[in-house]
Amino acid sequence: MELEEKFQELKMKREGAHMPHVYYGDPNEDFSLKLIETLTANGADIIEFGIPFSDPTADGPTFQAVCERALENGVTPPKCIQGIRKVREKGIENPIVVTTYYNIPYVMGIGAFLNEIKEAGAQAIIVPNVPVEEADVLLAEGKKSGIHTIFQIAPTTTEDRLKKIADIASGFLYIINVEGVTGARESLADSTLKLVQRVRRHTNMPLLAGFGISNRQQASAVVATGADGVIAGSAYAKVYEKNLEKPEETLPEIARLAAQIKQGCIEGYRRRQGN
Amino acid sequence: MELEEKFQELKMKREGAHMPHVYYGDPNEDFSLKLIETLTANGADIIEFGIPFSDPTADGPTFQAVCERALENGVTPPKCIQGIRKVREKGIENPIVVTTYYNIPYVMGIGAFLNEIKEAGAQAIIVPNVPVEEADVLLAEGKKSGIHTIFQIAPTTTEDRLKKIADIASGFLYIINVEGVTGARESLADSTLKLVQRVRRHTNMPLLAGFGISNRQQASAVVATGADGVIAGSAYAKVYEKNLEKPEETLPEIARLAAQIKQGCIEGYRRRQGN
Amino acid sequence: MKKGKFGKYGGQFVNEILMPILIELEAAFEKHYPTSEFQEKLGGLLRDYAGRPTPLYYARNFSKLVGCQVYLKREDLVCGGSHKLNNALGQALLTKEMGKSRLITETAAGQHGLATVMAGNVCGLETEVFMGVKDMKRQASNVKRMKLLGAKVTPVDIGMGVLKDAVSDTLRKWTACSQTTHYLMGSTVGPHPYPEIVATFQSVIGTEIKEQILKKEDRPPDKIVACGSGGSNALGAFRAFIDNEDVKLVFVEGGGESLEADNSAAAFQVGKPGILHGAVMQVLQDEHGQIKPSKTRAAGLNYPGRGPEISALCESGRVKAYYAFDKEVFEAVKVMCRTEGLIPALETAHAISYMIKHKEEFEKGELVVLNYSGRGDKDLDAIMRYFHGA
Amino acid sequence: MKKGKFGKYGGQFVNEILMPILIELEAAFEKHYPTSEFQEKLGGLLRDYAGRPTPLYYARNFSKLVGCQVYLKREDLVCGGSHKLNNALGQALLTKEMGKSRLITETAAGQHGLATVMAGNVCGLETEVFMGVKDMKRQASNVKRMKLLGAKVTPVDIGMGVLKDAVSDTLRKWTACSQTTHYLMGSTVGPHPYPEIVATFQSVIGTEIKEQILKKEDRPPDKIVACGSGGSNALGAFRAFIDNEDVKLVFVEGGGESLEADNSAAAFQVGKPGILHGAVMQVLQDEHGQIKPSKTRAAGLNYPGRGPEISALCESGRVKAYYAFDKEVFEAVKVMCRTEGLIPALETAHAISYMIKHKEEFEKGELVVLNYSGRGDKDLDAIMRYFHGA
Ligand SMILES: Cc1ncc(COP(=O)(O)O)c(C=O)c1O
Ligand SMILES: Cc1ncc(COP(=O)(O)O)c(C=O)c1O
Repeated sequence: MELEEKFQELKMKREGAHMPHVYYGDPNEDFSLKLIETLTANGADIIEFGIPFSDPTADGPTFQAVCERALENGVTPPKCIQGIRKVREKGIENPIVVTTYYNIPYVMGIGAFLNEIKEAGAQAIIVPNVPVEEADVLLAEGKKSGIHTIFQIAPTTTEDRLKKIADIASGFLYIINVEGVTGARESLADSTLKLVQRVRRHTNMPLLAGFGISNRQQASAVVATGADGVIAGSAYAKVYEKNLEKPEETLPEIARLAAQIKQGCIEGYRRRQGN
Repeated sequence: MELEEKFQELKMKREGAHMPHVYYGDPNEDFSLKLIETLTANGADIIEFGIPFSDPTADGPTFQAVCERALENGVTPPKCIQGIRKVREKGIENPIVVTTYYNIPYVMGIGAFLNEIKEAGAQAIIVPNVPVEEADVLLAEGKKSGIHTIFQIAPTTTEDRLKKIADIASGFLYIINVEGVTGARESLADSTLKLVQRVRRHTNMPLLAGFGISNRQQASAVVATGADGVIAGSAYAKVYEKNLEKPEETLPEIARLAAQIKQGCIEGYRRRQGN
Repeated sequence: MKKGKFGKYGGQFVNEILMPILIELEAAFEKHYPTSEFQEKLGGLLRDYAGRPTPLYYARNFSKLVGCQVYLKREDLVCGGSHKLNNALGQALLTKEMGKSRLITETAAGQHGLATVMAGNVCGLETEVFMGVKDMKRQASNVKRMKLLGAKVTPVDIGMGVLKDAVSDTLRKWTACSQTTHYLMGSTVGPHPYPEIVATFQSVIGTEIKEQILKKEDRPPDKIVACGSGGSNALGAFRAFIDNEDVKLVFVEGGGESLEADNSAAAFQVGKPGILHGAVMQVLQDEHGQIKPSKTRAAGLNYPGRGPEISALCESGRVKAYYAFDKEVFEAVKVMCRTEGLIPALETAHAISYMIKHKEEFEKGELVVLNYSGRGDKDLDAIMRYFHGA
Repeated sequence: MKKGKFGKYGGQFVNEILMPILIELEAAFEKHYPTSEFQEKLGGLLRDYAGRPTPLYYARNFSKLVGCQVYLKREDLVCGGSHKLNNALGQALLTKEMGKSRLITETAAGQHGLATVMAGNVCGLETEVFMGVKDMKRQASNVKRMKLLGAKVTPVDIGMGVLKDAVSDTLRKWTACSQTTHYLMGSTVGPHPYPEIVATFQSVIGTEIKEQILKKEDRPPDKIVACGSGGSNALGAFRAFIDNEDVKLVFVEGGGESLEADNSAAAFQVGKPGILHGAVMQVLQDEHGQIKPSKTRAAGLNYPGRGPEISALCESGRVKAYYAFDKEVFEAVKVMCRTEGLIPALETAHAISYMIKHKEEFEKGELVVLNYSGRGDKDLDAIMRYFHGA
């Protein structure tokens, strides 16, 4: 399913989108597949499919540990791409957004990499260490292979840059809630809400807000102010990392958390519309 | 007894002089007195009576330890001067040459110090850290109080200086056998012999050679080349320091050593005169 | 060429959070650096606080040993013991101009961390230094120095607990405080404008060399040798001579134990172009682009990437890249100790080792400037352990 | 006044063995020092090896703290980390001129020992350094440095195993090898001509201060403050100003724990004139003239005697003598760390402490030059232990 379709569908259903972020291969590939299955079965609309990198500078301690474990277990980019295929083979049709750091596609060749993930079944890519200034190749090759390049917008982003980013973005925009790295946080700053409103003035593109979201209230609040959905990642990893020996045992808890966050997305959407 | 008398007497007896060097108060005053008694009873002609100093820079390890022990035991310059009196009270009439470092008389006042030792019974003073250049006060005050100032001559002494020293010296000259500090040595360098001959050209004053003399052979050799006697110090300390608990037990060994060194002085004198 | 690009190298591969901060930094640098006011302040601190100009010392005994004329550019005499302060003072002043109140940075050998605290204190800025736990052990004395000077030293225990990890973590921390805090990058690495800023502040080295060697020898040197990792001391020394092709430029990186397996830091030998910490660089990595840890006994060379500018210069052949193995490096330390009475930093000893290893090749009249980047006090224990055990 | 005498102080109170050597030394100094050849060699080494001139740094933050204008004369930037090399290079060159092949010396803080080995290596002379066993422990890192540089470091375990004992032993050893070996005296102590030679070689400090302060402030300083024991860094800084009575001169010695009992090194407070190590000096001693050991945490000030020249200058009132207690000294270290990013040597911190303690007395415009004699790297462990225990 294409991203546009998904957002259309959610609009019809009057729901905010929930995009969980999963780094593939932690603690093993099998679990990652089950995790994705559980998430989609419990309200995940889009899957952010992370390819682990050795130096994930935009990620907090939880995802750093995730990447480190996955790499130690021998996960490689080709195995990850294979993983996308497996998701599709399971019949999961939700849009897949690949996330990785730029050196991974750079080394394989940007075009080749995008073709491969497209072919495996992905719809878009997020490269957190590629700002608009460095995005020419990614955009050009993305266009060729039909992969959306997702850009991020941060509290520090100036009006100037906001406009530039909005101009070239496709798929959706990734709103970084806080100044910092990925990771679950207790409370969300007002600044997120202001940022969503600020971005909204420049674009009608769907806005997904991420960094620091770990519960229903946060999801609801963020969507209520105008975001079209939320991204939650470390929050899920924090659940299964407590039981790395048998992570499957944590899937019911993850299911409940996903359902709640999705519930927040729905509530928030309806609050925004005033009912 | 005055030094002149003693040298006259020895000349008559056709003997080289033996001057043992004792630092007073090691390991206690009583022993020092007994030591001096033993030495004079076994051929010592002149007593070099050392007043311990905290930083005896012309002394080797043996005498450094001697000074350290004596000071730790509470020996002071006034006690040492009292010690000279005690030697005289014992009826010992040999000339006494006081040795100390310059700070001791400097602090008491040079004149006062020399008067005191004179009064206690000493005939001369050796201050190893006062070269001719710094000897004006010592010489003047010595003259006033009737204390000979003894100067040293070393292998490094130039002809120029030799002459200067010979000119102002009185009592006798102290020939430093080796470049170095006090302390018993295995063998004596040829340089000593050469030095004695060199000095002889400048003066008829008695020459006592010291530093490194520890046995009869050395004493004999040094006197044979023209010295009028030898000084031995560390050699005796090395005997009694082996038994500091009961140093009196070493007195017989010291007696034997003193007698032998004196014997060397006698032999040397006669060898020099060719019979 | 685009600003911040050196051929295929360089760029600004950072998170959107940091982009506005980098743009602000670039603008501030371009605005303030050329002003006479800034130049005066910086010049004054370099002269009176850091001790510049550093001497160009003709090393008579060492020259005899290697068979040519070797001058040492004495960056070891810079306050703190290495070239690092040249850059730290510049950036600290810039931080003041930007109205920020804090400095953060990372450090491996501790030299840059030290320089940052010193510059911070002089300029009235708070300092926090991130340091890999392994490096904190290896360079314990510099940790003490930094703490004594009042820096907060924050251990980084992710990854291998070395410089690469500390840089990653500092970048992360920076995203959370970039409005009030300047990341004082310590070498010619990181996203634009850092490589340019650092090289500019360090180029005082080469400017001085140029003037000094002309005065002493009436001609430019035949060769300049510098050790390096990110490349800041090397570029500092090279930049004034890059246009003069007669001056050969030699860059010596950390060979580690051997070039095999993961026992080296020689990115020009066993690395390839890749993206790390905000820029395209020559970098140690596996076939899939996962960055590999580097290994060398010289903490200050223990980084898997070579900065963009030095990467480009080596690729074009303008700079020749060599390496020295740990063993050779320790021997080089000893040689410098004995010939010239100077204990070099292990990093600097890489350049010295190059001279010793290639001594058969030098011509008698050849004029070599060795950029003597730092003193070895920080490495004293490692050196003693190497030679005397325990 | 007689050569080598400073009022009642000075002289040549040594064994006859050494007198000819001292005469030879004096002659060699008088013959070679004034020649342009010697001046050129020495000037070259001071400039290119030692890193002179050292800066005169206006310490803005520290000035604010003490309420007047303080310039630091940065002898900490001299190669090796203190002023000691100024003298060591001069005497090493002189040794070459005299045709001798070896240097011996003693050291307490290790700074002078280090300077001697460095100078020795540069001039191709062997070096042996005598060091009290207690000092070897306290200044372990400098022992490592000296050994690494190739010096023979000989422990002295007589007496208290500190500097006084090491000087005594070096004098003894010297009597046995003075024909081939020069005793490179490290401070303005010992028999003539040493105090004169050392002060002359160190006077480069004050000559530079004079020029630098005129350039910066267009007038001489109101006051010069220096720490000291033998007095070499102080005299080095003072000499150029002694004739100008408007320049007040302050000498700060080691107060130790307290002035009572044997817990101090403050010879101007609790000593009196006496003869030690070849000269009449102000010296710690008991009523009978036995020299007393000194006590201070600053190894380089831990000597019972004040050199003849500084003794005379303090007696005449030209120089004012102060002291600082260990506790105050450690606090002064911290103040300098925090205000200016510099870790001073414990010795130097005595002068800093004087400034802090007397801050109420300074006038706002008062111009003070603090002779910043050395850096604190050698004292790092002691300082950390003081503030953080263990
Ligand atoms: C003395 C010294 N030299 C060289 C380096 C390497 O850094 P760069 O390549 O930036 O000069 C360091 C880094 O810490 C260093 O301390
Ligand atoms: C840094 C420093 N300052 C001062 C001194 C004291 O020596 P002087 O009185 O000769 O300057 C020393 C002696 O080691 C020292 O290392």
